[in-house]
Amino acid sequence: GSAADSDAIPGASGTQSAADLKCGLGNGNKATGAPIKVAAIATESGGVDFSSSPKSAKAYFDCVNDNGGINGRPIQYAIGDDALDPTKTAQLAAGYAADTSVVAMVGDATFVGCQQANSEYKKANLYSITGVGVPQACFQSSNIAPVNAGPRTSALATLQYFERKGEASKFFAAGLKTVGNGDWVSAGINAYAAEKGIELVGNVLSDPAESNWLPLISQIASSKATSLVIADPAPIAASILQAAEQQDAKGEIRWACTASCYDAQFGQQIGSYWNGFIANSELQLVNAADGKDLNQWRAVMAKYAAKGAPRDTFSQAGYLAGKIFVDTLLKISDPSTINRETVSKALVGITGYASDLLCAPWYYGEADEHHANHATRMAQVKDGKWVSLEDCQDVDDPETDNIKAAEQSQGLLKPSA
Amino acid sequence: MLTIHDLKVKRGGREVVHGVHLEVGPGEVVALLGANGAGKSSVVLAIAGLARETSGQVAVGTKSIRGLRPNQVRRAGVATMQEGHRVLTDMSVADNLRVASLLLPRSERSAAVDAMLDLFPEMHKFADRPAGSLSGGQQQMLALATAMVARPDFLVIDEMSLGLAPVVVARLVPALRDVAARGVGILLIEQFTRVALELAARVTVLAQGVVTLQSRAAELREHPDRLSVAYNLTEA
Amino acid sequence: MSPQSVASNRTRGLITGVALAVLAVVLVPSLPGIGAGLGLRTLTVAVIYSLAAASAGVLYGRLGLVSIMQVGLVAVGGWTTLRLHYATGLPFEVVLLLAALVTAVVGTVVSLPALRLSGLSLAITTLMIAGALEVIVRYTGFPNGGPGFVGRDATGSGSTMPRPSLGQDDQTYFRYVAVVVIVVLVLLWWLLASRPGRAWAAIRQGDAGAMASGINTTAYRVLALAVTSAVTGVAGALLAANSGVLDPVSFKAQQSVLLFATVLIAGAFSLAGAVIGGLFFYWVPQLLNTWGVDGNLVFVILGLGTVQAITTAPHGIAGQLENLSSALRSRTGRRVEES
Amino acid sequence: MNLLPFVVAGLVIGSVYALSGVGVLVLYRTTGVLNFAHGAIGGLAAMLAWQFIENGLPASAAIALCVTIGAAVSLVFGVVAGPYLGRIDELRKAVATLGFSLALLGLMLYLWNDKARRLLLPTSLTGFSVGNGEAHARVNLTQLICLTLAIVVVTGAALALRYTAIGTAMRALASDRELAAVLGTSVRLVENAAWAVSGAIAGISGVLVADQTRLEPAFLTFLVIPELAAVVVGRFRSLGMTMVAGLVIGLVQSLVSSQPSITAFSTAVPFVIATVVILAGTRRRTVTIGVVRA
Amino acid sequence: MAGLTLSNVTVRYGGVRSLDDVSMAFERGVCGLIGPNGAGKTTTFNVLSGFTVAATGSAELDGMDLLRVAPHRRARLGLRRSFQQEQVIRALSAYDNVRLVAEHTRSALTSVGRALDYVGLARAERLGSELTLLERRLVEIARCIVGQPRLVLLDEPAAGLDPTESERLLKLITGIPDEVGALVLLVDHDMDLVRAACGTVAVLDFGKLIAFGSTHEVLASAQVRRAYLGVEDDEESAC
Ligand SMILES: Nc1ncnc2c1ncn2[C@@H]1O[C@H](COP(=O)(O)OP(=O)(O)OP(=O)(O)O)[C@@H](O)[C@H]1O
Ligand SMILES: Nc1ncnc2c1ncn2[C@@H]1O[C@H](COP(=O)(O)OP(=O)(O)OP(=O)(O)O)[C@@H](O)[C@H]1O
Ligand SMILES: [Mg+2]
Ligand SMILES: [Mg+2]
Repeated sequence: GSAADSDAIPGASGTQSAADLKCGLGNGNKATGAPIKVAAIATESGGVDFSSSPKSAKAYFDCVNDNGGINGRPIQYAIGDDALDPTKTAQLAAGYAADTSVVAMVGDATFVGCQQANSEYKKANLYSITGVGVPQACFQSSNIAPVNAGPRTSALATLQYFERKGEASKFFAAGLKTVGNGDWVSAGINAYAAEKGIELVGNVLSDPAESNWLPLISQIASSKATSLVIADPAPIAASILQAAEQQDAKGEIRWACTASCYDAQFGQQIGSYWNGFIANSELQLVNAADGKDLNQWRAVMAKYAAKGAPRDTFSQAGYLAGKIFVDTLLKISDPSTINRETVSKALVGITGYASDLLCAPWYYGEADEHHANHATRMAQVKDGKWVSLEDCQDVDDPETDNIKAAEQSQGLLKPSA
Repeated sequence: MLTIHDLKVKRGGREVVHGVHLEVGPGEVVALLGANGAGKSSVVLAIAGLARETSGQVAVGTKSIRGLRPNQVRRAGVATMQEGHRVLTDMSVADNLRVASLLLPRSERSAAVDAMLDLFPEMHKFADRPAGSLSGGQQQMLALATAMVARPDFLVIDEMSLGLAPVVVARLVPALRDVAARGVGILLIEQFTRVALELAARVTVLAQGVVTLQSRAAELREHPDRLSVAYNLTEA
Repeated sequence: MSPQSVASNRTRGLITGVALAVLAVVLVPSLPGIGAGLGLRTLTVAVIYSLAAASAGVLYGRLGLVSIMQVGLVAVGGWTTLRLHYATGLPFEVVLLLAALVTAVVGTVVSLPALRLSGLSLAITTLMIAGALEVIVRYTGFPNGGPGFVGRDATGSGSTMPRPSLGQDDQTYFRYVAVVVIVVLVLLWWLLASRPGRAWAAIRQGDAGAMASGINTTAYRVLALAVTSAVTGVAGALLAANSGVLDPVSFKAQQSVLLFATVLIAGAFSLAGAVIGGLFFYWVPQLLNTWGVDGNLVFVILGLGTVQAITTAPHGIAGQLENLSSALRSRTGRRVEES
Repeated sequence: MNLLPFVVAGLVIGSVYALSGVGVLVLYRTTGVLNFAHGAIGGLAAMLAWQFIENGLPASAAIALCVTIGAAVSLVFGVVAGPYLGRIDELRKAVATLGFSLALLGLMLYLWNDKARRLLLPTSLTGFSVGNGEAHARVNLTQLICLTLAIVVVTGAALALRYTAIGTAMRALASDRELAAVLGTSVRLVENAAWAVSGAIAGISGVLVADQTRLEPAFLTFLVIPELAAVVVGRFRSLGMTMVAGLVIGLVQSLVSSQPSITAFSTAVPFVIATVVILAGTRRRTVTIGVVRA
Repeated sequence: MAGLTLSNVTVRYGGVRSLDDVSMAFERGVCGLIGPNGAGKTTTFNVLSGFTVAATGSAELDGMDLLRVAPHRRARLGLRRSFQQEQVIRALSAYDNVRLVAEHTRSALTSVGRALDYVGLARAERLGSELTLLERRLVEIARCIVGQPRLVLLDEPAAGLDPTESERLLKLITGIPDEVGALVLLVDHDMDLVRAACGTVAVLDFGKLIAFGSTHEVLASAQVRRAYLGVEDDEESAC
């Protein structure tokens, strides 16, 4: 539950209006067959709220169910809240895994517990098209494939943006000391900087409970950095910026943040002092002009989602996960054969799934790690709103080298027949 | 006139006082006697507004005070000294008296406090010490003083001489007589019957929650045996 | 009734409790709906947490000590378990005992200073410790087979600790957990019913009386902290084995507060209350969640429940159940007499 | 390294600890309730202040409103739970407020998602520099307000408790609620006053600290830990010591965090200071022989 | 040397001397310790039982130096006390209240039953919270005599009891030396009780020992009568 998600994104201004929404089969008939059970695990309570991903997936599934479903069978969607507790993630995962009528996990968005969940999925031959994955384990699991890019890719994308602009001669990275997350991001920055000979004047991890940002700010100020990325959750990033503003410590540095800051109210919250502040975006900018999936997402949200539901990147991710899933299932010609086994086979077989929300086609594939989304966009705050700064760029991460090799050798980026 | 009519008190769900009648007139000392557990303290708690399950009547003049909160009872003119020398342990002796004096108009407070320190001279040198560090008997004196400081119309004293040295009791007897002489009605519960009979004009004896004897003190001084009979009477 | 019959009465309570528990252990995993997946997994963790609840309950109900760091101590137990497992490869049962020992030492040492002041300082201090433990595990992470003292492999390809050989799948692991919990609770019961339990009751009422009775109050307080910490450590070990990995975010200070709250709602004065407390801490939120109650509102409900319990029902749900059962017993007893 | 900014920041956060500590202490000494929900009430006030400013209220009005709300929330809890709390021991009173803080935290998390938010008071944008050259720091108006407010409130509270009638009554209540009532103190009135005053202090502390640090419910709720540490150091009675302790804790925390090698342990500072004081201060103990009450 | 000896004991609270260089010795039987309020009687008990630390002085019980021993160990050496505010443990049964002392002083469990029989407490399985004041006082006495006590300190055991109950208590107290062989030190303001129970009494006033000797003589001394009883010589019959 959340109040105050201000700033609704311009409605269905594009080619599709809510009236002639064509989700899935797009035939306008209510699906009445035997339901297909699908589930998602999301962190909704406990201080972090990622639920906009499964909520938009739900909106999309509702739309699909109004349009013929999966060849006549409706999708029955369950969302479990793990309350930011990995033990609960594991429980929910075990629960869905044990219920063999659940054919797949779609639109999950959990801050924790990917490792625990994956081991349950693996035992039960269950696969997840995750909307939003955050920690390392979400990208290094056999049965979990996120559609987003993750914090490490996002931070590297920002660094590489500055590199391209010639502003990364002295780079500073700030993150949180969280196991399997902050340390993973910072290791990525280290590895890339070492590879490219970029001078890293700071790579600092602070305590998540920190209240005093002065040490960080004075470190930044004395580092003579040319550019900087903050890889923290938005509320913390905002408080760091506020402290810097109070010290008037912006200086000549180019300040940026990973995709975690890319939320609608961020720009307006940090105020005019930070005009020009930069952030990475893992999917298409939410207020970008046009795009087929972008427009459909807006229309689905307008018609099927709650009024106050956030229209943010996570929401796009959930929608996209749902759409990938539906499009894949529709290819199974006999709906009565849809069960966990056939669905798992179909999901793993996804290759070359293209969408204007993404920069490059998405795929699943049988592997011990899944990191299909490694090309992102950059945005900038202008008068409190995010505007596009740079379009799609592939992100170079030493860790994804073998992934990219596999993409080439196995033809994962081309749509399968 | 402090009137108690058909007072019943429940404690811990059990009725321990079964309809007591009592009257204390202005300037009168009434002793409430009885064996252990007879229900004397329960009557006191009921008067003071500290017992929650009560029925019957408790009134000052025509104003009923039953069911009022303790501070309202005190404001109605009835001051109580509970048993077990209760004082505000972590406040100084002077502050104990000051708290009790807050009911008086601002200008009269310090004089009233001083008057009490004069009545119990041994408290003078403890004035700034925390009341909790006093000896048991010293606390008892302080408790009595705090009950009296704001000049109540009626004074209810539970176990007056508990823990007090005989020398202090000997001094208290005339002091309380003085207080009564100034028009304060006193309901006195006292373990030493000798002291009680010396002070009181009338005596009420409780046994197992019922009144078993109402008598003039003078008669009992002459026939002490009636008292012990009343102590052991049961309703049977 | 002679003192002997009092004792035998208490024993009867224990036997009933254990019998009920054993029955539950046998039946629960085979119940439809609960018997597999989410329900059973949730129940397993709830039963594990009933040990932490019992610790907090014993400290509060029997000694009047408020310890708001039990979830932090669960983390200590879990951390130790994982570390020892990767370092030694000893059987789980041995690791569990060692983890209990380590947790006992940690729990005692950190809260010892506060024992010198009023009960409130212990409450505050343990809350601070819960905060500190949260920071520490967040820094170190939980061991996953990596190198060094911290034992963490940062590249993320960490392994998981296998479950004990006696409890491999969910059903058998539930039974395994339940048996361990029953054994520990019976040991606790035995402790409470014997000499230490009486000494603790004396201490709860006041140091003066206890010391005059010849009780070394410091030693018995330390014993209480050590025993309850060890019990909490066992919970940590069982939790670590449950999923093989642990994550720092499960062990926030606010979880310790929540656990303490549920202990009070359930009833701190009996071990039955501990079991109910575990269920409240872990099972009820899940249940409310499946009924569509927002997870954050569960905090509100449990928080207000604590206020209500503490102000109007100090013996908690367990106390109310006890009253009910004794009322029933006296009724049936009377009927027997009549006939 | 220029430590001056850390000294300033430490004194500022320390003065909020001190201010809050005094708020906790006033309530504790009056009602015997050690309010673990003090931080949560402050958090609620701060979140509401943000919401009101978002909705277009001027900052000053929003703050005034929120301080009132802080007082009101605290008062409502006092009025509803107070009569029950009066009958139970101190430990259980404190634990009840723990439940209240959980409820408030849950409510805040429910009402406000985890999006970026900041509470920037207009006074934070006017400031001046102190020191010169290498050793200088910016000080803004909010920070000055924090310090001044702490000093004024502590002094005011100390004087009021010592010399005014209501202050004396408050102390009497803290000592023995029932006896105070028997002596004629209007328990409800005095207690409610204490709840309201301490709630107002919580409200203003919450707003100030959110401006100076972070605007997040859980963070603000758990600020009660260093605040209580200050109260422990003040031995649950001394306003002056509590104030000094608050400032010292804030200062040491800030200085510790300025040193990269130990910065990780800055959150443990309140715990360490409180523990050291406990250990240092209890050499000689006398056993108090308590009165047993049912 | 048998019995209890205090030598030059001084206790200070801040500036107050609650006990001022007190020396006295008690050998056997029931001995009284009396004095006006605040004279230092409870303080004496507290020093002996270890709740208060004496600034100077020593105390020996049957030749053992008491004051160096930790408070809880003194119970093991045979020192027992009751309190001005009785401290019966509400959560334990009367039986367990007594048993607690027995097991922490290494006494035989059988002595628990004997102690309860001695004080005549029926239905010992009742919880401390269910007992009446008299019964709680009886439990306190039972706790004092269980095992092998050498010294029993009783602080105003009859306070709040009515005459018949005091009578009963008196019999119990005077019987203790014969029953368990302990020395009993009794503090009470009920002079009838003290007179009936004690062979010797010590009188404290403002922390100083002002009289010591056989009860009859001490209570007859003019100084004691003035300082404590508050009577001038010709009023004796009134007391
Ligand atoms: N809190 C309580 N709960 C239940 N019963 C109680 C409670 N307090 C006292 N009683 C019972 O109430 C009855 C009357 O007690 P009360 O204290 O009024 O007697 P009393 O005449 O004042 O005796 P004493 O001389 O001991 O002071 C007794 O039987 C006692 O056991
Ligand atoms: N903890 C303390 N701090 C300061 N002074 C104390 C403390 N305990 C006792 N005193 C003082 O020591 C003196 C002796 O007290 P004690 O309790 O021994 O008196 P007592 O002889 O037992 O009197 P009573 O007959 O009234 O119980 C008193 O003046 C008392 O105020
Ligand atoms: Mg009484
Ligand atoms: Mg005494």
